[in-house]
Amino acid sequence: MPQHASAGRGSISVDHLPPDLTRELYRHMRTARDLDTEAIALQRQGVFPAYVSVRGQEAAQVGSATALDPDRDFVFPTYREMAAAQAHGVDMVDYMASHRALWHGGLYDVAASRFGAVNAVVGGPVPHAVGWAVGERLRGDDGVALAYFGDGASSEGDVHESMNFAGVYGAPVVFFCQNNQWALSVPNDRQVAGGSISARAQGYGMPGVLVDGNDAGAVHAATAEAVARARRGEGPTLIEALTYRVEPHSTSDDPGRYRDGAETERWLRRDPVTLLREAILAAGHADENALAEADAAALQEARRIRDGVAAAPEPDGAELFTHVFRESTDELARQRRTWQEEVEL
Amino acid sequence: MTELIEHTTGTATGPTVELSMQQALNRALRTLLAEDGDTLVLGEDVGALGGVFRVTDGLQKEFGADRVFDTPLAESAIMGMSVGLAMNGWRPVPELQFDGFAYPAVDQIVNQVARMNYRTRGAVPMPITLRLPSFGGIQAPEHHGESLEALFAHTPGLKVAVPSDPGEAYRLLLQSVRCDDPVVFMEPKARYWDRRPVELSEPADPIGTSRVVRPGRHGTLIAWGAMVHRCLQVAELAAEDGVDLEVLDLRWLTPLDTDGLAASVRRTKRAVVVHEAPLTAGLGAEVATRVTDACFGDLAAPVQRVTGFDVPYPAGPLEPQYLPSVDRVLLAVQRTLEY
Amino acid sequence: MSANLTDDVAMRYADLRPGSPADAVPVLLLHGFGTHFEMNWKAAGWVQSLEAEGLRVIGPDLRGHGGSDKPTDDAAYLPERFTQDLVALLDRLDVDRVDVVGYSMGSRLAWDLALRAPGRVRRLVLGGFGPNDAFGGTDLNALGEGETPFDGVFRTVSALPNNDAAALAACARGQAARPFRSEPAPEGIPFLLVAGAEDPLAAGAEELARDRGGSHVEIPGRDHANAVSSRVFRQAVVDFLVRD
Amino acid sequence: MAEENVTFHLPDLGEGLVEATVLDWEAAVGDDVARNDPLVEVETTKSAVVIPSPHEGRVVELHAAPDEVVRVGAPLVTFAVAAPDRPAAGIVGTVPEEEKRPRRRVRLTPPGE
Repeated sequence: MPQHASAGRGSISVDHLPPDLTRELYRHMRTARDLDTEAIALQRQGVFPAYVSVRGQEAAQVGSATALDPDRDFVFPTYREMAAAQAHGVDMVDYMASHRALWHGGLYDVAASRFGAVNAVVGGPVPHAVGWAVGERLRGDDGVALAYFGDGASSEGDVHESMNFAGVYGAPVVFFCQNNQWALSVPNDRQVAGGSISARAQGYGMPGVLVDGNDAGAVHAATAEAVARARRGEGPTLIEALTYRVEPHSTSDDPGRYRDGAETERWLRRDPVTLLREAILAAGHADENALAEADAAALQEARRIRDGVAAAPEPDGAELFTHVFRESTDELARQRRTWQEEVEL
Repeated sequence: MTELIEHTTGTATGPTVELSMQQALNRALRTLLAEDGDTLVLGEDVGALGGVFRVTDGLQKEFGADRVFDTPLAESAIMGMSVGLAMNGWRPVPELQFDGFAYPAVDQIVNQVARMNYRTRGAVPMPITLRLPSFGGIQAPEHHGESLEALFAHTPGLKVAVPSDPGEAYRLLLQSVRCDDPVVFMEPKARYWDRRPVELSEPADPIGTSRVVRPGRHGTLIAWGAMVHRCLQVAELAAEDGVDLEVLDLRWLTPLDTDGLAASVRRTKRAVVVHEAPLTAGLGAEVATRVTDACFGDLAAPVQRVTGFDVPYPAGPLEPQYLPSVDRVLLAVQRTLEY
Repeated sequence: MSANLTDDVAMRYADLRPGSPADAVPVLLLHGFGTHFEMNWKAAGWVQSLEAEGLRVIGPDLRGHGGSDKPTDDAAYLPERFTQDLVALLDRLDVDRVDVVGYSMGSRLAWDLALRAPGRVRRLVLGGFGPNDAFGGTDLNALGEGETPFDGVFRTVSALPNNDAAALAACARGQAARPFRSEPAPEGIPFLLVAGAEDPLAAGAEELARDRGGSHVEIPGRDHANAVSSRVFRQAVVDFLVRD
Repeated sequence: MAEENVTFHLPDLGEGLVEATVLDWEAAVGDDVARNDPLVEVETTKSAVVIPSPHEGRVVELHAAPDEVVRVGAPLVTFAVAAPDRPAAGIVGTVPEEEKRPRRRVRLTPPGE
């Protein structure tokens, strides 16, 4: 059973998984890790006003996202799901646009990507997943909704209400909690009563699964099982992936004020990318050369995305007035003229 | 550029020290926690972290984790718990971390906090001050730059205060927390780092009074929060054209200082209301109506409003084109001069 | 500030007076080919170093460069056109004498200024410069396509923002039309040659200094691109200018 | 006045440049430098520049040796500076710049009276 404190369990195994799956997991996780590093640098250089790192949570995100069918299922992310977006096939230049503050939700096509807009309201999108899933059932389709949220969000009313609704309706939802143990400056023991989020599942009439969030294979397997259950019409599942937020909450946070570095150091040694790399070698799914090639490809992809988002044009002032309504109003047109005369000047 | 004239009508003189607004608020909370053992400070990250804007920095260390404590991340429960604490004799000062995150707590604020005294015929007062970092101007992510004053000012049973500089922040927060009615205390986060000499004096004006920040003859700019500074800039530029504008800081959005507004506009004959929130049903409409009712005969032109547009609050790069600019306010003033 | 001086070419220049006494001899800084005052001198720490000595700095963007007009006919870039600009600028600022510090092409123009208007130049510093033909073997009608040192310089500078490749090409041809000759040399004007040890474009600088009675300083480990910002270069020039 | 360490990262040198080579340090560990004193000479593919000191304080550590290539955004030098309560931005957003004199384009004509 995974422990809050890093048990120092230095290795994982992927012997039981197909080689092309583990290689795909590694490719996405490696790309997300490099893109995360580039993004922090972009913030340092003033290209991003701020950035929220996913470092350390790549296995929880890629492991779960790859268990979905991108053509039938739908993901409801928060604002810290870059690695999941990468694995789900979202256009990453348009995804990172939200971190460059070009458009709040990002510039990717949410409907076509089947990946919700970047959402900064904690717990906000979770009830959306329940609605979408009930909508699938009403139409007789078999898509599954996966809602990401964190240990902090697990305290929000929206999340409790959603899990109860999903239990009542037997909706095909996977509630995926990335418990990275820190909600900004508040640790689990001051956030999560009872010490476990997955244990609450029984109260909402669904199975609860606690999984080692840094073991990409284990996360994938647990999510695949939950998705299959939902697709068979057997209702929702709550998965708690125990991992750790190694970077500060955001690039302008100062963790020195609220947590000790030793804990972070221990979790840095359980790096999910390293764990998977070693497991792939051990299982013979790939050799050093193949992984070196994967590393090079990932770095190149991360840099392509970095340069794409850094060079993307800033929004034009006229876009203030686009998409407010689908059927616009005279009043908005009048205000757009005021903007043109008085602001564009 | 001439020095901006700041009139503080406080009489009691306290020590003068240079502080930023965040520090002035921190000082006020220290004063309040020290003078009344029933006062509590609670919210997300207000303890060890000292608040995301450091307004509660050092309070937990000085007054202990029983009186200054973090809550789990749930806005509705924070306000609901504050109702219960108040019902049990405490004086809670909850913080909701950002304006845009207050919505889940609006049910508790409107249906419980604002009406409890009324529902219980005075038996159960709600001496709660909700501190809410508000408004835009720091190119923050979505939901971190909203202006909710019209919603709270429209709620019977609530008082709404908005400081525009460190001295005001110190006095208004003292006044709000000591008041036995619930106050929504909206802090203009764009001004958190504005440093200037602060007279740590006791509040002298009753709740609901505005203040003239810059006297003038040709028109009155009416604003609150960060827009007071913007209007001082406008007045500075107008002076170069020989136009002498008065700047009036409302301070209280409810109760509104109708007499103060009328006294100013009767003299200057023209009025422009400036706020960050969108135009339609913004608080500017209420202020304009009050001025028109009180000064119809004296007005040389209809009251103008310069506000955000009726669009969702934009991402950082577009913020300067959304917020009232110096030129847009000058154009409104010119409309009143040419009318 | 900019001024229409000669044949209506507007020239932008900086005039930085850190409260230096009115009669102090200002320093005229002449930048190299394809660059401008801001990049060649200000970003390389020169304004800081000269102002620290209380010296007034006059820094023009030479025609064809930076914020100045950029005609595209070769004749506009003959050396005498530049020196007319500089004399007109000194007249406009009613400065009668300057110490001139040039770099690369700026040094050649500083030399010409000293020759054409000896009364207006007190001391002369030629940086990154030597008597040999800087264009040696370059095809002036296919600039940047060959492999000569100057082709390399042309490729780098024409890629810089707000540079005009056509104007720079015309400038190169205008300069090449008057190959540098070390005879005659400016009379009675002390001068200093300074160059990076690995700067091919400054080959022969030491001999030129010796033959013409000037002094020479070599900057170890530096080439044509990174000699101008070196502390050794700046210190050598300050010492040369402030010694009475 | 308390002291605090501030690390200065290689700033964005414009034109999409991503790295630079350190040519020469113009300040050594232990030196007290004033703001804008010449600090370090670096060379990019475009030109060589001298980066002025962004802070007044004592040089505590140099993070790159001459001839070393440094990426933009990487640490360059750490200063010990007097610790005024510098406004640290909050968790999000940026501390707004105090524009001395806001740009204006609109002129007013005073009323006739």
